[in-house]
Amino acid sequence: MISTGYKKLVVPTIVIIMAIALPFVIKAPYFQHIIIMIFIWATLGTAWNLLGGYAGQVSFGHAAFFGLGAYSAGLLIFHLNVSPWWGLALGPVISMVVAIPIGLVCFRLRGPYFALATLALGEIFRLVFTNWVSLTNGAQGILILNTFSTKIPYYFIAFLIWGISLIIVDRMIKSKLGYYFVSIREDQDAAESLGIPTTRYKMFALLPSAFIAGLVGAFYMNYIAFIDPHVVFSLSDISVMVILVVMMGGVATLLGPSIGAAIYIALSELFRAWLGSANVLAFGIIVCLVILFMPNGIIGELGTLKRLFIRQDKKAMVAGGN
Amino acid sequence: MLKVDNVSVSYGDMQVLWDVTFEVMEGELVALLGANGAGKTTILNTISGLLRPHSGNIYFLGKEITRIPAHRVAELGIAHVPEGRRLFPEMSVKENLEMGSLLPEAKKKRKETMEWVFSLFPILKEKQNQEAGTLSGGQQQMLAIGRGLMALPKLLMLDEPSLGLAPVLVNQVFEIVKEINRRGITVLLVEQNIMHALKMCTRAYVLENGRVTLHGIGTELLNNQHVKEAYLGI
Amino acid sequence: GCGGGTQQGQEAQDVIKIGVILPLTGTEAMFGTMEKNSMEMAYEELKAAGKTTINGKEIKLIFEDDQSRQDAAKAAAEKLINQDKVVMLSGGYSSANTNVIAGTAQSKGIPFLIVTGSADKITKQGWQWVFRGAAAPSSKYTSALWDLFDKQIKPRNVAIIYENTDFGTSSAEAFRNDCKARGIKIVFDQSYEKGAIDFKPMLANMKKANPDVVFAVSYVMDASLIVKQMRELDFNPRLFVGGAAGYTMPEFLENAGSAAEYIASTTLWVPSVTWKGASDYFNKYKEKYGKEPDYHGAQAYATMYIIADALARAKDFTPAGIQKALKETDMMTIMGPIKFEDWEGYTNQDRPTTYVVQWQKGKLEVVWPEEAASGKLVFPVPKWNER
Amino acid sequence: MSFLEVKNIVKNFGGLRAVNDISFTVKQGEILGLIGPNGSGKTTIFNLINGFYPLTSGEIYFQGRRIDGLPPHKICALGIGRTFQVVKPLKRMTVLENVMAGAFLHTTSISKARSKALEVLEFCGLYHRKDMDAKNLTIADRKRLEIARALATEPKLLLLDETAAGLNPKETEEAINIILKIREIGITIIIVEHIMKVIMGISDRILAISFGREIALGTPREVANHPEVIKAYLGEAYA
Amino acid sequence: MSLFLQTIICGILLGAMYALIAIGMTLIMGVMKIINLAHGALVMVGMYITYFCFKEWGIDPYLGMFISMPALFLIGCLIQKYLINRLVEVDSILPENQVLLTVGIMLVLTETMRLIFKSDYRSVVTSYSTKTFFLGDISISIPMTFGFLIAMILTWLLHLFLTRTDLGRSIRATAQDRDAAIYMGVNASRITVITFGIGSALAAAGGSLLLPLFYLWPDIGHLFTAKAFIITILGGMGSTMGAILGGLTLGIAESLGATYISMGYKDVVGLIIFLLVLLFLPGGFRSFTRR
Ligand SMILES: Nc1ncnc2c1ncn2[C@@H]1O[C@H](COP(=O)(O)OP(=O)(O)OP(=O)(O)O)[C@@H](O)[C@H]1O
Ligand SMILES: Nc1ncnc2c1ncn2[C@@H]1O[C@H](COP(=O)(O)OP(=O)(O)OP(=O)(O)O)[C@@H](O)[C@H]1O
Ligand SMILES: [Mg+2]
Ligand SMILES: [Mg+2]
Repeated sequence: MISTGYKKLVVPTIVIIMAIALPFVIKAPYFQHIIIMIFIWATLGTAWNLLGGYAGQVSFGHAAFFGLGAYSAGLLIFHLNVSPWWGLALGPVISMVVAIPIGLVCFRLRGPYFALATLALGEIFRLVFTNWVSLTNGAQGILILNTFSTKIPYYFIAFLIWGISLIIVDRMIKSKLGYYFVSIREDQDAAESLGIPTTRYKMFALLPSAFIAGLVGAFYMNYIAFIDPHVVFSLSDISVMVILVVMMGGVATLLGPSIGAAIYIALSELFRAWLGSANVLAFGIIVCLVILFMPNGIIGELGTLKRLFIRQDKKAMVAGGN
Repeated sequence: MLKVDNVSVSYGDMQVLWDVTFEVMEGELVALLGANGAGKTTILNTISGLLRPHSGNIYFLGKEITRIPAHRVAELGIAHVPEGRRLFPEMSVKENLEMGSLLPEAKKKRKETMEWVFSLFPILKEKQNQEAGTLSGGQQQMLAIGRGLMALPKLLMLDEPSLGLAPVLVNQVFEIVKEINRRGITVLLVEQNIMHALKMCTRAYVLENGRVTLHGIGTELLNNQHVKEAYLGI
Repeated sequence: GCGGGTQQGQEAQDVIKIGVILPLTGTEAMFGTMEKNSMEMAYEELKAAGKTTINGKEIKLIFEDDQSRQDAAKAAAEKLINQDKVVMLSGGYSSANTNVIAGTAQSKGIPFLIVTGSADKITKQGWQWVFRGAAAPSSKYTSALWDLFDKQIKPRNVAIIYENTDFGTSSAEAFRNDCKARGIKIVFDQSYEKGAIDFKPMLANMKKANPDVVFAVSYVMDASLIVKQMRELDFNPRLFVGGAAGYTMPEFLENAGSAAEYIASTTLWVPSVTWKGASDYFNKYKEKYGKEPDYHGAQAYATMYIIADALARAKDFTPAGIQKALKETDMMTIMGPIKFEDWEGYTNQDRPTTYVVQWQKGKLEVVWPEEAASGKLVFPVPKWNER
Repeated sequence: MSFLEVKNIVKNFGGLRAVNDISFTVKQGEILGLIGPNGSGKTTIFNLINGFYPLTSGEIYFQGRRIDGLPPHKICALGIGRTFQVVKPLKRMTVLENVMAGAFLHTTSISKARSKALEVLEFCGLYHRKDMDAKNLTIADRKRLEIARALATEPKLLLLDETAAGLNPKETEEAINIILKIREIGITIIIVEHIMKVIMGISDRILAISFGREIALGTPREVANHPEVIKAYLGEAYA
Repeated sequence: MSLFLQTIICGILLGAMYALIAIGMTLIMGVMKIINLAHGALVMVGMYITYFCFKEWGIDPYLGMFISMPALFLIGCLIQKYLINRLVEVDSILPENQVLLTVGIMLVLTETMRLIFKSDYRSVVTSYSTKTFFLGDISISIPMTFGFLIAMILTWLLHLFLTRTDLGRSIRATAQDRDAAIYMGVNASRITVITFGIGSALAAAGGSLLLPLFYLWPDIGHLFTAKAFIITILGGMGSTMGAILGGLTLGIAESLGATYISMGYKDVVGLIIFLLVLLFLPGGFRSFTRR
């Protein structure tokens, strides 16, 4: 028992030590920036994965939560002159609060209808934030000056947020919740008949997901230092891209979204720098290839870590059963 | 007419059929029996071309059909009423039947065949404009058989046609199968209702764990000790 | 922080690296491409004149695509500053991306010369490293128009329509405030989401309000649809003025066809302005790229000249040295005189020259200010059915 | 107070009246058989009891508590489990995990859910399949999985919808044994089945319906000899 | 009153334009259940082809349709055959990965067009582009009215095709149960290829008809995709007549919103109607026509 508990801690400890050392090894701020962007997308992907990958409720509107988080931070300074860092506390809460009615509405729908409803809601947020100028400053957006001139504080905050999101998701899927989420994904009627209150459990997946998305959104505001509705509520650049990130890395795997994020950011940066105006074309081709040849994402196809919690059970099972 | 020769099939790494060999003659009603998971459905799907054997050959009317695409098998005159019905749930009963008669010859006689099917299953006529997905289980089974008949096939393969039917219908379905056979359509029947199947068939094969272990005239097998013990529980 | 970049810049071998961030893909790519072409054209000219090598060091432009997205703009800025060790940044098309680049440049202490991004606030933050020369703050696009209104048109009431982007909203806001200051009644005031197929419900509503003058801020294709659909509705304000952007562009005329006639607009530049080199630039660009440029291209072209001028005067090629040289700029370009001054809360902002133009017989004529005019304003414009 | 009381329930699908004024009661510990021609409304009755469809009219009481109008998961939590005629395995989960999903109703501990699930799998004779992905099971095993999963929720009343369909006589024997074992541990059962050997052999009482209406209710012998049942359902062969 | 009538007329005609764009999608998404985020990009490619024919050879866009349609049919077939069909065979956790594939396709189509035609705005101006007639003081656009008629005709033809022909029925059957269709002798992969081809050709038709009224640049597809989605759901998945019903509803809702709320909020009005229909009329307007 002690030895397995000890072993369990080895890998995370190594990761944490490496992560702390990293910005002192990779000193170039540009690469630090890229790593921060990877953390941002990894966190957002992890959030989406909880709802979309595990619970099977594919949301095309996660930009709404991301954007709400970002605007919570932005509006604090814009209207109240309060440090946008408080957005890290406020943003997730607001996202979560807004997620409740969204969930109540959308969870009445299933499959593609759910996806389309979230898509519509995401767009409604973008339009309202664009047009409600007195509250949001409309399309002019909110501009702040970065708090820190070096990347290192941002790096650690992003790392922390990512870590928190992984821990939240990991804890959830390794508990009863995880089984319930996957049951709902696999067959909602069967789940209902097994006494699973599906709407409530979908909500249990949505709320943390919105929380994390709001958190990372608030961080985004602080880091990028400018937001407007068109960007943070974007359908194509946020809502769809986050699904792509998760699918590239591996749906319903703990680390898939993070791997997807690393690939997405690294590839799009490389392409942007090398390929000039053909960069988006190249990215599109890669997207097609990944989905065709790795339909369950990189981790999913590797098969080793596939549906992490399930495999672990099995190992434990064999040990316990014999 | 149909010859399955030393066929072996696997799902991934798991082999489920081992050198299965059997034959169906023109005009016969051959039953394929076996426990759950013995591989009966797998054989039918292999004949239909949905699965590829890794060894062995299948011949139909003297022609090798082992590796031709699935939709071409249907064109040669093999109709398959699959396990689990596999109807088109959002199409009406009538449209489902029409889907059964896509091939040119069947299409020519579509009207008459449909009348015939309706006379066999009057409930289908009544519900002809209802979506197939909202039929009850038994009604769906009738529709599936009806759809198979619409092709006016040379060989009709039925996978557990009595599954989920009320007793009155079970008898009726078997009567219909006999009737179909009497009209000159060769039938390959997979059935769990062993007593019934053995009584009506010309010959039968017993499949156990992916291998053919017994075959013979239906009524003879009915008296076979092994069959009695293993399947009839007598 | 910023120290690293500076030192690297000093010991740079024999090139002066300038980073230029423009949208080369995505929704704004059309303008980004035009601006890149114009800058390259200006560079060629400067090179031919031997002005791209200063003290043995050659100016090198590094273009980066911001994909019309601001996180990409941020990444591009980071890369240029930290990887490529540029000593100066330029570019910025949309206000959103310009904001992000400006913020990054300011916190890193790298001079940033804006090409187009026009949101007022960018140069209103007191940011010493951010310069806006060839581009005007969006609220100042209408300076000449107000002059014209005050002196000649004296409208009693106006209608405002604008796209709900940064540029549209801030232009409309400035215009609205100016109206209020003069007691002009605003009878209709609405924004729209760009990319609509049908503007008629809005236009029909506006027609009912019966304004003297319509002021519209639109991108090019919306602009042409709006005027065409005005004709379809037989809606006849006495004057229709666009707030720069769409209403002056060649594509506007091409698409709106005869409906463009008598449409007026404010603008920062037209090929027929009297500044030296303006028509040369226009003709040369058209010849080289087979397409007419508009004021965006001219901004980029002028910006390249401003950069070369500042570098030629810079004591050293450190960011600080360049910042100082930029601050002391006093030169003529095809966009008019350029000086970076602090005024009305702006920092390092050139005082723009604006014009009112009107489409007449398929050509853009400058109608205001009078000293630059190439034609006479037609006002009130004839009704659609009288043309 | 009866264990389950169904009072005058009606269900319309558009113009079709699938269940027409059915009433019956179930006593604790009994097995009630439900028979009727295909499409007579048996599955619909299950869907009404377990809350999948809202009633058009009527009332349903379970242990004295009115349950119509409650969502399916609440009804399950009250102690009514069911299987589906068209099986609904949780495909990308293993057999064990499928059953655990049911077992979690009464625990949040993974190890408790696991041991409960293993116990149920043993009981239903599915233990040897526990690590197989549910999507790879044969039909018969899927039906068994349906039962196991429902049992894992520890129901007081179990609704079995054609769980013996597609089984050969030998396997049917096994299925009967499982059902009887379920009854032995004190679970009340309503069973829908077309195989007479099963339904007649194990039911205490049988309710026969046709076109959504009751045509007979009584002991198996009474129902089997009821002329209307013979006409509508059994056919002359059974007479 | 006349403002109201003008708004309604505008809404109907706008709705017809939307319907034109959405007809292809009712086939691809409604019938085949492929959520195709590249739909707008296909419309866009169709428009570019029409534009090219006009610019190079002076072919009127209404005739250019007869070039863009076969061209898009071909492109659609290739996409289905070499991309989407390959996904059918793999087993993935979320069926939505097919959606992402279409995102990739959308990017590729858009950027390819950008490389060929640059990002410039293009438009085709014809003699009839802005022709109108007046009923009282209500203005009615002639090319839009024409588009309205074509939309009706195309929808009706598509409906007949799907319900009255074996090919049409095979398309629906394949969408509902691929293996079962194969049992019936349907060459399922060819059917899906043809279907996607027809859907793309219809998208091209919509694009060609819209071109004289509208304009064109590589990113225009996003706009169309969003509208087509809403319409397909409004009309009811799988219902061909739904394209018209959904298009008209959306058009009228947006126009009313633009007149009586604000042009900036017109899309919000459309989206809210969309949500309401999703929630309260799960089958879309098809629920009305069925019972
Ligand atoms: N898609 C599949 N993937 C993997 N294994 C499969 C698959 N389908 C069937 N099998 C396995 O192949 C074996 C034979 O199955 P098959 O369905 O042919 O049996 P059957 O005789 O038709 O049984 P039943 O009477 O239950 O219909 C079984 O062990 C089954 O688990
Ligand atoms: N969701 C639905 N919508 C419309 N009609 C339905 C629906 N579900 C069932 N029906 C109809 O209700 C009737 C009763 O169906 P039900 O499934 O309850 O029959 P059943 O008695 O279970 O039959 P079987 O023994 O064949 O399973 C049938 O006529 C069926 O067509
Ligand atoms: Mg089988
Ligand atoms: Mg039933």
